[in-house]
Amino acid sequence: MELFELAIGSIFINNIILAQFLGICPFIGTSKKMETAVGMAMAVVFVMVMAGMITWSVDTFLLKALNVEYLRTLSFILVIASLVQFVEMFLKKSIPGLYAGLGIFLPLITTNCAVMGTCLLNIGNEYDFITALVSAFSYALGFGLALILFAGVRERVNLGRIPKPLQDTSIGLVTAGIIALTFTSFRGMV
Amino acid sequence: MNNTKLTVSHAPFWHDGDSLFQKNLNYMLALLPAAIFGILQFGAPALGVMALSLSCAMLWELVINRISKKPATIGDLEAAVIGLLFGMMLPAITPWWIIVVGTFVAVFIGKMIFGGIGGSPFNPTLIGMAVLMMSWYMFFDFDTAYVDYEFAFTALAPLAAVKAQGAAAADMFALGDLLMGREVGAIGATFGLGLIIGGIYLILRGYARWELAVSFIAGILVTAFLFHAASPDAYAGPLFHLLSGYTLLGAFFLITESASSPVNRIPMLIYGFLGGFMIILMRNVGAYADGTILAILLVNVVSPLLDNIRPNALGKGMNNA
Amino acid sequence: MAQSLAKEFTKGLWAEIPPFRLVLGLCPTLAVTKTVENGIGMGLATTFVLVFSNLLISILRNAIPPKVRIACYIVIIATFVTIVELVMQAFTYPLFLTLGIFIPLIVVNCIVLGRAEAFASKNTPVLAVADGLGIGIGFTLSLASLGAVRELIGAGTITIWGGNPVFAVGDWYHPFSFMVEAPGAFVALGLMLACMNLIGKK
Amino acid sequence: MREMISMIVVLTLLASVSGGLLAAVKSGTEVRIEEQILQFQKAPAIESLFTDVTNDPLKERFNLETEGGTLQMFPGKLQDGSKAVAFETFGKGGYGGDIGLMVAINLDSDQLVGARVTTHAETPGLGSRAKDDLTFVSQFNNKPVDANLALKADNGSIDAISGATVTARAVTRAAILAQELYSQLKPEILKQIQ
Amino acid sequence: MIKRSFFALSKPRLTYDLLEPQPDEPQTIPLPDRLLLLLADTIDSTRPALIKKGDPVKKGQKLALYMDSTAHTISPVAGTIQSIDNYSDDFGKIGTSISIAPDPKKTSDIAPLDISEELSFAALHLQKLPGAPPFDILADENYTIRTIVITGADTDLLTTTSQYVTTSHIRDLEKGARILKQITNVSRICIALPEALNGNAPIASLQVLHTGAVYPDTLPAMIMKDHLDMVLPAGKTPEDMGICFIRAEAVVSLAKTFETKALCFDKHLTLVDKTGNRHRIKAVIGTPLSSIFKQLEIQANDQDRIIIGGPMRGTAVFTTHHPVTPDMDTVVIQDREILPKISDTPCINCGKCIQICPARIQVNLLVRFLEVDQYEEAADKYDLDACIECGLCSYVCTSQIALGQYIRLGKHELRKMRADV
Repeated sequence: MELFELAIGSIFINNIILAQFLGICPFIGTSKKMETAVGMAMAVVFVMVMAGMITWSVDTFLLKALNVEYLRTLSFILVIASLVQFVEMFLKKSIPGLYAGLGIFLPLITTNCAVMGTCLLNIGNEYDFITALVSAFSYALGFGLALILFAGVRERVNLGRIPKPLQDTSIGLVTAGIIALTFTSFRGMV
Repeated sequence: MNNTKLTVSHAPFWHDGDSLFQKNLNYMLALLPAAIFGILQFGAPALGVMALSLSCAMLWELVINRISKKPATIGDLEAAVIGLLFGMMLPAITPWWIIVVGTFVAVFIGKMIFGGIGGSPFNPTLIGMAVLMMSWYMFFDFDTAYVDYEFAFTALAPLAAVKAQGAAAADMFALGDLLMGREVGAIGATFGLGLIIGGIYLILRGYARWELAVSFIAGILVTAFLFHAASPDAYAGPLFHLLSGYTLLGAFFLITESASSPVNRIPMLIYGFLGGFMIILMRNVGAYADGTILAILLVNVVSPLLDNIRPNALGKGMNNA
Repeated sequence: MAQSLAKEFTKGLWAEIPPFRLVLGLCPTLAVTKTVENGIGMGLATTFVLVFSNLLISILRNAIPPKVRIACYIVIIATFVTIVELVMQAFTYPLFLTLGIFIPLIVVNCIVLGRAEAFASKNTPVLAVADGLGIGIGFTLSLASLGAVRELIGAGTITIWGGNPVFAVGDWYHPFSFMVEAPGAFVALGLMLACMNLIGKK
Repeated sequence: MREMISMIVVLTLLASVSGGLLAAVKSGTEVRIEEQILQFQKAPAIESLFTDVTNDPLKERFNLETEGGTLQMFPGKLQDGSKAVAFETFGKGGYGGDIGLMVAINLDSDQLVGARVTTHAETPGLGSRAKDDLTFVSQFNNKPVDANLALKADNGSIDAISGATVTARAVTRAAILAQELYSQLKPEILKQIQ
Repeated sequence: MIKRSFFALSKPRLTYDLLEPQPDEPQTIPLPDRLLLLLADTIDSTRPALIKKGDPVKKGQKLALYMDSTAHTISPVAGTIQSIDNYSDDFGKIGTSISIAPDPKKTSDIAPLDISEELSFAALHLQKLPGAPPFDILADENYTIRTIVITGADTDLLTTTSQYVTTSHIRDLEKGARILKQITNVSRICIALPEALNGNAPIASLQVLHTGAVYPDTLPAMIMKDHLDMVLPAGKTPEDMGICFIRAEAVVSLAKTFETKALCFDKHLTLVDKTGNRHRIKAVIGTPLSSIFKQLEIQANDQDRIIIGGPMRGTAVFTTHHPVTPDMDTVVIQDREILPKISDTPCINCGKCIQICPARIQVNLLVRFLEVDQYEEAADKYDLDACIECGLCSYVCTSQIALGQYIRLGKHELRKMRADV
């Protein structure tokens, strides 16, 4: 039940983009077309869950064991960067179908602070492995949900007669702000 | 040979005579019963609030038109509808500056920066309301707003009472009283019967889609009934929810706003139901007493996705005989 | 030389000022601009990392094998980020607490890696430092100005340093607290971006 | 092959230099960081709990070893002469992570003096009310140590913060943990204070 | 014009006008002193022309600009060519108009013609008969026509030309259908007739498809869907699917031609004046509309609108001298006072177009793409090709957007883009 509450909280209430401001760059960058948004969302779910598991293990069995927690930032970013590389190579060789869909998004994920942020949050909260896994997965789902909803609205908005200075990123941010506003609906639900 | 200068344009050459002006005029007409009742109930301040709100909304739009060097668009009355609805959603005792700022947010952020009418994927009035409520929620507390009034009925805002004291508080309010506007609330949202009459008028005139209103009400009734059935002590009954707060205003005038709602029948039904469901969820589980405003804005966000559920066009995807 | 130095420095202050011109580094921009103070703190931390990582990468640019260059950059950047983290924890603890997770996340800020890859790896250390300093100060200015707008409207105060407002509008003002909430951050940045577009690129 | 070697050498060098540098910075700042945490996180909570103590709880602090690690104890001498102790526990499961709670307990009457939230990363406006709005934490005042400090929703005696149940629950978890620790450690605390 | 009804809960129904039980005889317009023929060919002064100003022409003579021209017209009278000019249609396509002065002295001057039941003959000489039989399509080897549908029901509102010709010439129609069968070797020939007209038109020899009374039931795509169990794929024409539509009047004039062994040129028309009165007239192909107006004492003023075809699918012409053409069934004159406004307001997503679109197109989204000139996306995602151009979306549009025009222009641009690739 607690895991369920954590999941609901992470997806809706503390949505990683709309409430925690993590992963804004890919959120703005890949939401102009629905297809890219869906691709990015899937890639993030995939990488975030794997990164969550691996960084948790690294932190627990390596950093904490050796008492070098101050190397956390350094080691996490290296783990995530190499994980993304590895996943890319693996998909290319083994599951070309999936690679065709996700391939172009994978390199973008290295600098997606949502992934790194989730890993740091998991460790900061001292979650156990299962909780960390659920947390990473639901943050990733929240990312995907926000991204896909935003892409749907943004496709529509961009077809309108937006005044020139507001076009593109500017109106995108305002739209995202209003979506963030609507997500406050979920406040207090768990 | 005489050369008559004829008008040349493209087919079709007929139009059913409908216009935005007509549509918005009818919206305002349909809002009148509830608005007039509000004035009668809450007195001159209510008239002042609505008048200021209506004129401010139109003025803001005119100012923005001027600044952006575009032709004035207030003639289509869209700004007037935004202003009127906005005024009707406020308590009768609202400081003037809230109305000035609120209509600005509604017209500027809610409408004009998206390219004016039809461009915004959200309901402009609700954006104004939601932003204001987030900033100045204390001014939207109906219990404190009417502290100087003497009413011949329970002078408590029904939804806030239920939120604070639990479902038992709902018994303080007779359903008939709620229907006839004998309750404390926003100027234009208390007179349930007037809103229903106005809403039915709009639906019959074809300016509001029955699919949206009906599914929204169904969403509220079904969800509230399920909660109530599961735990009658904890959750108020479905009719109480339907007749209190902004619900009826939402059902007929807010969720039916065309630019932010889907256009196909099945998505409309899902959309309305989802809106009703979210309202009850927010009231029964969430942090808010009413929730209508944010719930409708939330389904606005889902609307473009829902519009992907659509029938195949005639002959689509058939390339050979 | 002096001219190009000045050019590299000043471009970050206007022509390529992040995040308005280069739409990068949006996460910290949105997250930490509730007050001017937070904006300045975040900006200075980022500037520190930018300058030193640019310097070191520029010095080592010929020693780093191209194939592992990104990994090397990341190691260098992460090192400086951790130093900032520790130093802030030791000396400006309240600020460290409010900036929270966004201090370690400087490591994934696209601005830092972007400058390393696009500029520092191709230019002399002096130019690289000028570039880092310019972009960093530009970033700080942006965050501070966004922070000023949000704080002034949303709270009615201006807090430059140390947690105490240097300016307060007064009691008659009802803070428009939408601006300091999460949705307001997006809207404020979007509208400021539009203003910058309106003013033009020059 | 040469390239390969240079790649490995450069990366290893870089990583070890970085590691060494960080270790040096870490050891250089360690003491100061601890002081800062004390000053900014714990001091305000202790001061607001022990408003009228006759001693300096921060200076007289001592450490106790527990199963979960070292626990800092802040002893206080109350006006009425009774002794009290404050220490910080962490409640799991807030939105933004664990919530730190400074709990002060009167050693003579075995009653809670009070509790204050020290650290949190909760949503501003809702979860943060646990810290800023004292009505919630003041429910702990003068509760016996063996009282059920869970939320009413969890069959306890504490009212939740409306709209921030998760935060409230994390706070109660911290309080319950403090009760447990206190009952384990009371003899040792008394020994230390003597 | 049909206005919105007060109660508009469901979508509006536009019903076709039904032929009155005892229709008037058509009023014959006398031969004017100048006829105008339109030719889909452009004047090219570098090439040797076959015809020039001052040339005498015979009745029934085939006129083409150049030796290798495929486009031709047929002179309905004997006379002299007065002028050859450019004209442009509503998409800016350039054509040629030939003006002929009839010579009363040479009325018997008829071009020799060996009427035969060969398809090649029909394609060469019978395409300009009143009703414009599409023999070019029937003769085209790229199409395999399996079914011919004679349209006895009018495809647009206000007009009753096809219904009148059908009911008043039933024997000719049946005879024409037999000839058509022989010429084309197509075994299945049906006739589409409004169901309500059933009693007036007893046709024994043909399969009758009873069309509905609500617009756009008689459009080819709808007839195919409702009666031939065949959905017209988006972007295809009925001919692609082996179905050829032919006007009833074309079949009647075919019969007359074979009976009299001479081409006929009298075109039936329905003319709707500004007050909405219907005039049934008969005029020689090439007669300028101005002559008809003069005869009927109708005044066309500046800024009025003259529509060839019906109010939903017709085209507005820019001159009162536009001639009667073989495929012209209807002329509508709209007073400038009642012209509907077109506005530049964006779509407000009200969904009325979606409700009424017979092709189930998401017009609200389609128009957003068309407004920003994204024609390919419009076709790929929002079914630009599937539009049957009935015009109903524009008719109901609350924002008064010229949706029909956007869509036609979009299709036109898309065709150009696809042709370029």
